[in-house]
Amino acid sequence: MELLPLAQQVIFYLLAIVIVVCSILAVTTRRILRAATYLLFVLLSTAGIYFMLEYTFLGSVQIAVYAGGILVLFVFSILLTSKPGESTDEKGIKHRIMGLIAAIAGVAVCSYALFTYKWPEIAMRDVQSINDIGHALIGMEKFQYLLPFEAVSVLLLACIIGAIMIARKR
Amino acid sequence: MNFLSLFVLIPILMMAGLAIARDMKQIRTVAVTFSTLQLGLAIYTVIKYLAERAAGNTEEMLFQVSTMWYEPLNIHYAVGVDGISIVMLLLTAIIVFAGVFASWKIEPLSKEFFLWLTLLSIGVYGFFISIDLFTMFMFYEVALIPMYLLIGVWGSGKKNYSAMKLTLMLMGGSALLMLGIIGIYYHSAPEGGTLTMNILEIARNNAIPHEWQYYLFPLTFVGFGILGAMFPFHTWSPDGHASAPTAVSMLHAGVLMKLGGYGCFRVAIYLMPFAAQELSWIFLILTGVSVVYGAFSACVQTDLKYINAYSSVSHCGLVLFAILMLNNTAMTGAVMQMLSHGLMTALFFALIGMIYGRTHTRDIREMGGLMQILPFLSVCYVIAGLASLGLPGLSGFVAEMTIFVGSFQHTDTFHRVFTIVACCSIVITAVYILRVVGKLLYGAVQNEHHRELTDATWWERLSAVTLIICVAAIGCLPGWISELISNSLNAIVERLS
Amino acid sequence: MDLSQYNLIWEYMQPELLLLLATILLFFVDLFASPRFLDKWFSGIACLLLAVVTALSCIPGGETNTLFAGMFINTPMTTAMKMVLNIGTILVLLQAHAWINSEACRVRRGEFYELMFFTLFGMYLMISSGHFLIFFIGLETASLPIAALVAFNKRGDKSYESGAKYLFNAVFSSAIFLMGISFIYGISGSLYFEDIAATAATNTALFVVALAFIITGIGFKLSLVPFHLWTADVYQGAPTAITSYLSVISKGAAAFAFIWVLFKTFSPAPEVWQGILYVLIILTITLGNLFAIRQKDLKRFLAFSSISQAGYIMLGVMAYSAQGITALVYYILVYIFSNLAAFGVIATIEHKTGKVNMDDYNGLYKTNPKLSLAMMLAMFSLAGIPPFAGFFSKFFIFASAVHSGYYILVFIALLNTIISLYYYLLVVKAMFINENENPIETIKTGCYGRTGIVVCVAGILLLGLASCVYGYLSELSLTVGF
Amino acid sequence: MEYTLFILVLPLAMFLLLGLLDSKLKPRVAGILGTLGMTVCTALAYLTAFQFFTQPRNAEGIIPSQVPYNFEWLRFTENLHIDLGIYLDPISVMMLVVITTVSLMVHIYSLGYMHGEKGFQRYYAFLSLFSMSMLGLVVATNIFQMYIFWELVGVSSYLLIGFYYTKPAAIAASKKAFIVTRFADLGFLIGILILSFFTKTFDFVTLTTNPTAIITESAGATFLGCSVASWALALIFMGGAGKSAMFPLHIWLPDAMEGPTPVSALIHAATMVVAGVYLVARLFPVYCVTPEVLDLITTVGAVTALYAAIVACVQTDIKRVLAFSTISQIAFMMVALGVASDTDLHTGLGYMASMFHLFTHAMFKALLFLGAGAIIHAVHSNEMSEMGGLRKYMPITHITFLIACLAIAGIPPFSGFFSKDEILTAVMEKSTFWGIWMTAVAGLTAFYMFRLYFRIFWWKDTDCSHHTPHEAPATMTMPLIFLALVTCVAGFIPFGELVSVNGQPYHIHLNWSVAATSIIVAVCAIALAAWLYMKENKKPTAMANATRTLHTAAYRRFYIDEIYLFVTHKIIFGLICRPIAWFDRHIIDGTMDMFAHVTQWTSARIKGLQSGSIQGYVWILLIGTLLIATITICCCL
Amino acid sequence: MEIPMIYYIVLSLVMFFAGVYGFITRKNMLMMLISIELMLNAVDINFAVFNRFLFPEQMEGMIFSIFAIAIAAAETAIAIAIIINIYRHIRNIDADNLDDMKY
Repeated sequence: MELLPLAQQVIFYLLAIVIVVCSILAVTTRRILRAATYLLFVLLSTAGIYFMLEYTFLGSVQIAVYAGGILVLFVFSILLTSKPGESTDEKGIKHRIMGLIAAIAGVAVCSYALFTYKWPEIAMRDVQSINDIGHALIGMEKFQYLLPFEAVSVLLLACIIGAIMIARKR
Repeated sequence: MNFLSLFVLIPILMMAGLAIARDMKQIRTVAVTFSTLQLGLAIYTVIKYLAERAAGNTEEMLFQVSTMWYEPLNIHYAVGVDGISIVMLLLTAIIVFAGVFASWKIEPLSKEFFLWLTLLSIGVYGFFISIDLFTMFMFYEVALIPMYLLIGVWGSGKKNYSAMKLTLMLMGGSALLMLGIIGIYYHSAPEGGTLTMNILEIARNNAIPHEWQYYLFPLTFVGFGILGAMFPFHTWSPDGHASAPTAVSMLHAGVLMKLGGYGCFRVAIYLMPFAAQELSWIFLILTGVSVVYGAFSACVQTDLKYINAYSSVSHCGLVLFAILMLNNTAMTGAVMQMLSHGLMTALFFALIGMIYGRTHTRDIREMGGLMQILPFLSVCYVIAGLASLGLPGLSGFVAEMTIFVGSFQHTDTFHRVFTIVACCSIVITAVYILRVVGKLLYGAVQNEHHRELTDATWWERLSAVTLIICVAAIGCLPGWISELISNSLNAIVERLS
Repeated sequence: MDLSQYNLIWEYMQPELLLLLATILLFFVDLFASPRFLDKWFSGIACLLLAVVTALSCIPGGETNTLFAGMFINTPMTTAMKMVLNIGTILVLLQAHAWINSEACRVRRGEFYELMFFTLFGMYLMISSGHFLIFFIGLETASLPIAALVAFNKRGDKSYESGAKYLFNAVFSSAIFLMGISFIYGISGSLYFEDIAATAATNTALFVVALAFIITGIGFKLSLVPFHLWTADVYQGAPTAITSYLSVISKGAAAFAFIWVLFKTFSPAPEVWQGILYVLIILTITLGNLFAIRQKDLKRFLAFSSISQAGYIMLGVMAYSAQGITALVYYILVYIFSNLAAFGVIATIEHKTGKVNMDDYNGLYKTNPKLSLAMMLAMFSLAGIPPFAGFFSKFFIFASAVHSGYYILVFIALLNTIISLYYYLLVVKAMFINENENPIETIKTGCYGRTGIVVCVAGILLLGLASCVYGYLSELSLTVGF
Repeated sequence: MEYTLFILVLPLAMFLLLGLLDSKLKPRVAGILGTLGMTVCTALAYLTAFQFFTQPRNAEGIIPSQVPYNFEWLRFTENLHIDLGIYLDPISVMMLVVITTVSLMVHIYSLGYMHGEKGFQRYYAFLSLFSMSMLGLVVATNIFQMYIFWELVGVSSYLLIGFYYTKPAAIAASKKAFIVTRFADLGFLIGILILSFFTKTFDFVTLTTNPTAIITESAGATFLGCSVASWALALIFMGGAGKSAMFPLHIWLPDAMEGPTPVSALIHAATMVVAGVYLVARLFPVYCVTPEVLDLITTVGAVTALYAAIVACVQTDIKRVLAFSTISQIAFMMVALGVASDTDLHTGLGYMASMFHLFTHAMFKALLFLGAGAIIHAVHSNEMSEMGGLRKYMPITHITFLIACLAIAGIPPFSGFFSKDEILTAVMEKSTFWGIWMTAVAGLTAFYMFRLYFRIFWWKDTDCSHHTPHEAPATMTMPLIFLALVTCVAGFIPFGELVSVNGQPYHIHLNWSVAATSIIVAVCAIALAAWLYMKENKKPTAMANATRTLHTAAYRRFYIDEIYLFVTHKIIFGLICRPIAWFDRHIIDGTMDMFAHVTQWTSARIKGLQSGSIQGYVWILLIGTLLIATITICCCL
Repeated sequence: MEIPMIYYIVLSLVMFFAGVYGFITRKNMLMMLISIELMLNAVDINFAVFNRFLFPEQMEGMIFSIFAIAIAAAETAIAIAIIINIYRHIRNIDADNLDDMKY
């Protein structure tokens, strides 16, 4: 999916603005359901970024799992735990300043580190096909991921058991 | 199986025996049997040692046995004795023996009391027979920790505070010590050699660099010095001794504080002779101060045990002081002082315990005229006092004189001047001893209730007499013991020159 | 795909596969056995299975084996570490028996065992990983189910609060950890440990930030200061069995994994992470101790004690040598026995009387001499008093740190042992010295619990005196290679 | 002469026997056992003296000294070792005789005097202990052996002074005696240390054979202008001065009179207090190398003699008078030693005179004390005011006491005259100033002794106390008579033949000008005393009132005790001990406690970190991470 | 491609620390969870971007992202279970109420 450079830029900035604005809104809005909605926008835009990077599989997973799965879970639990329209308070000013300090300091440190690092210039090349991804996920060679694939299944199983155990009434 | 290990094995068996003992009678039987056995063993060791030396065995340590324990670090269970350690073993055996009788009626939890006491003695015996730094250190700590419970459970007064302070300060010492020992270990062999914990091997390798000795010597010396009640780390001693039960005070002041002195020269000075010479002046000042300072402090105390504890500070200060003189005579004196102080301070604490057990006070202002009521105990107390102030014919004199003469042979004027300062303690000692004797034993009976008190029972007499005999024996015939020690010190002194 | 590799997988991944097998077996037992049978034998079966896993897989292999092109590494040392964890888990299970079979918990008994086994599996992965993806999966497998376990109790106690605290802290730190990994990936282009070590540009700010983030992620599990704050609250609120599991097994696994991450991945820049750890160790030991001295709740108290213990454990990492690894593994082994002895006693008493306050323990010796003795031995061992095992482990770990030249650090650690001795003695004091008008009544310990405590006490007494354990570990550590 | 060992062993055995059996023995049996032991001892001592002095002299006319017994007790270094042995030379043999004689007399006397006292057995045990120690002191072969027994006599003295241990005054006195002498002994010990450091020996023979070489060779070092050797010897003298109650270390002796009177006779008059003189005499050749120390000895002795004599004039407690008289007389001996030198027999006259006076003084002072004991026994008081006119009731005591008084006053033909005359001669030859000084003191001596005598035996005609005093029993009078006899004849012993500075016989010839002067002075003093005290009258009171200040000062012993009390209580206890004890409890111990408190305090202060809120935890976690990263970046890059 | 890599990274940084801010300032536990999702999502972007721009030969970063998404889902599941558990206990999901244990 080749895009024109200009279009690419426009799309990027569009996505970037959506991501930044929605991220900030998601963590500052008082309505929890709105926050979930903003999160949805962020997640979708992220998927958009993946598509831009030509990681279509990743983008699909993002939409399917995050937007489709996790967010639904969120909405359900929000509806379960709060009355509609109820707004949630932020913590006091002290905490907001603390949060701001942490966030700004974090951004500062990380951007210093990132900007001072000399990134190598690599010629772009085509991304791997979905076929390759499939092979990588069940291969045992280097850069193939059978073991994590199996391991993560155990993790998911464990989490399911755990979640059920906690969430069920008895 | 080396017979020296029996010193550790017998107390272990004793603990087993105590564990299955049912009533007080059985507990006593076990305690007496094993402590007598131990005393016998100590005497046997002395005889065997003398015989071996007479037969011309000139090894530095006799009856050496070394079993590999932790191979990766070359840690051995290594035992061996020289004249100094057997003297100390004998001292321990005597005091444990006397201590068993002194705690004949200990309550409550008598079984536990003896168990802990025995654990303490395991540590002490083990320490004296070890020639491997690790084993030595291990036994050292084994000896420290039972103190907490012994004081905490069976003590009196502000026992919790005292027990905690004592334990923590001594552990502070052993913290320094542990670092020192590890440091010594990593410099124990020349570049490329096999590192070792064996004291004799380290001495033979003589590989600790001089600049390292500057760090390691203070660590080990202060580490052991804290147990030896070195100024200004002595404050655990008055509180600790005052709160401890009789037998524990005896064992602690009598033997445990000697671990400090013994360690100081067996580890600090023997292994780091260079730093010992260079830095001795600092510690001389500290120990010299503690000799006089302890004595002065004792002058105004009113609690019998505090007086004795400060007196111990003074006397043990003398031990360290003499050790730092780094010559054979003074160090011989130091060992003899350890022996002598061990015996007489144990005697003191035993008597104080017995008096306290009757009058329920240790404040000398509340007592008086005990000579009329408790003649046996009082006479013993006077004898102990006389030994403490250095009456010829009792052990204190011999030890102190050896120290003073030895110290004064030092070629450096500074050391000689400090010797004179230390000498002053003999006058101050007389002051506080006579003060107590005058107030406590002489004069009119202060408290009429005391008139009904009964004099010592047979076990108390046995305990006191055992110690008095030893004090007098050393005081009258010091020659062989001094020679025994002095010969063993040659190896250490040679390294210093 | 090369089928011949399956043989190797079976051979090299034996602990993991056996453990999964055991988990599946437990599933079936849970499903099909009668409740009365389970009341009696479930713990036994679980322990037995784990013991079998341990026995079958502890065959000491000679050399380092890698699978999946370096993603999974099996060395004699990793096997030994896993076995250490197994032993600890068996002890935890033994001690949990009485509690898990109580009326309130019986229903979720099966899940308890399964989740335990899963987390253990996660830890195995962490220890054996040669790739950050595996490491991360292992880390999450080892922490997410634990969050569920922490919130295990449903009655009105603090369990839910602890669960939330643990989970949110875990998730947050894992996010930071992930950020760190992403930076590392940006620097080296690969997540295989050996690739990172080979290509990472160590003298860049990005590398340092990445390292700091990764240390945070693992430091959280180890509860190093300042990532430790969740520890006390979680330990206090979680069911005692889980607390003990968290404090020894989870912490031990994290330490083991930490070694490999640092030694393998960051070996090009040891001075950087040693510098960071230097500060962290001092903070950890000191703050842990400072907080511990004022605790009254024994579980909270042990939480802070375990924080400062983590600092000591890290000394072995600092050493960055075969000796350091040996000392660390040995330390953790001893720590497992000591701490579990303490938790065993606490669990027993808490289960019978619900009392966990230090003041409740006043005069315990009068009524429960054996429990008090076990507790005392545990305290002494934790404080490093000879002849108990704790002394040896502490000595060896200090020795290893000194060997690498950290005299000052060890000195500070040693000074801290004095503070730690103080609060350990407080417990002993409560049991032996303090008077109490109505002490805890005489408690009859169940068979499993007793076995658990007895084994721990035996370990405390013997691990130090019997030098073979340390010797064996030392031999294994020589195969690590630096 | 190996049997000399038994002179030491017998009393020791007695001590152990009586001490261990204590109340299991009947008091009478104990007393007799002790006395018998002492008798044997005395016999052995006489036999020794006889054999020793009758043995052939060597080529230089010196009686060779002997070491019949010596063994190494404790070895310090190659050269320094404490030997225990017996060294027989003229002065030690002389001392043996003196000690055993007086001791035997006291043993016998005590059978009567102490009859019925509680702790009779203990008393005899201590007496034996003292005898053993004192005998050991005089036969010491080396300076350290001397020190050992020196300490032992100190302790026996302590025990005997404090014999009445329920009496607060006795306890205080015993403590004082011990501590003051102990303080002096510290000087002795340090002196020994210094001396042995330079000479590398303790042995008397080695020290005295060629002292000049040893000392000048090694004592190049100086301290405060004096050579170290001088310091050493001065310090050793300090030890001697303490035991011999020289000013200003004399304060213990008057108080020591709280002990039983026979003890005062034995220890605080005849034997132990002269140990200081004996010590100087023993080391005399060494002292001769450092004349400045001898001058010091002279000065101290002379000052003490005058001081004690003045104080003795106004005391009212008869034992106190005797105590000060003892101090004064010992000072005479010290002065005599101080003015002597060892160049030849003539200049060494002082040495001989000192020893001679020691001998005679021991006898008549013991007699005086025992007499005083008999008087106290009779009137149950020490105070002069309680006495008077006793001559009728106690004739034997009266006569023997008079003999002793005459002897001490220096009236021929009693022994005191001869010895004191030699001293005055020796002093006069060295320095006229000191000669006149000492003569004046001799006059004072005669005055206060006869003041004492007249106050006791004359003054009033009839006794007004409630009961009639009676003569003491035979066990008490027998020793009195024996000692009186000795006092009468001792002056005629050819003492100089036996004891002299270099061992060669010295023929005593009286210097009649000195002798005449002293006799005249003494007679005048006696007359004055008789005028004042023969009959009860108001003259003494009037005189005392006339010189109130001086009288009070003298009566209060010139406030020396008060000064000591001030120094010990206010300065040592108040300004050193208490502050140190406070410092220890509050500063040193406080620092240790402070560590604990600071830890606790910090712990309480930082508890806010553990706020219980998830966000707080996370914030700290994140900030911690960022800080670590920042710091590391700053440090490493 | 025209857009420099660092733009993407800054984007993800902003997202990450917005999450951090939210996590610290919000009381509601679900909000905290939403913040966490933001943070995880930001990391995923990082991986993908690094992979695409710097190391396009392999797929390490992208695959890691896939796994990370899966794990995030698992986390969310457990977290929501715990939140519901808390809601059952105290009828409230404010993090501020969870400070019974402190100091």
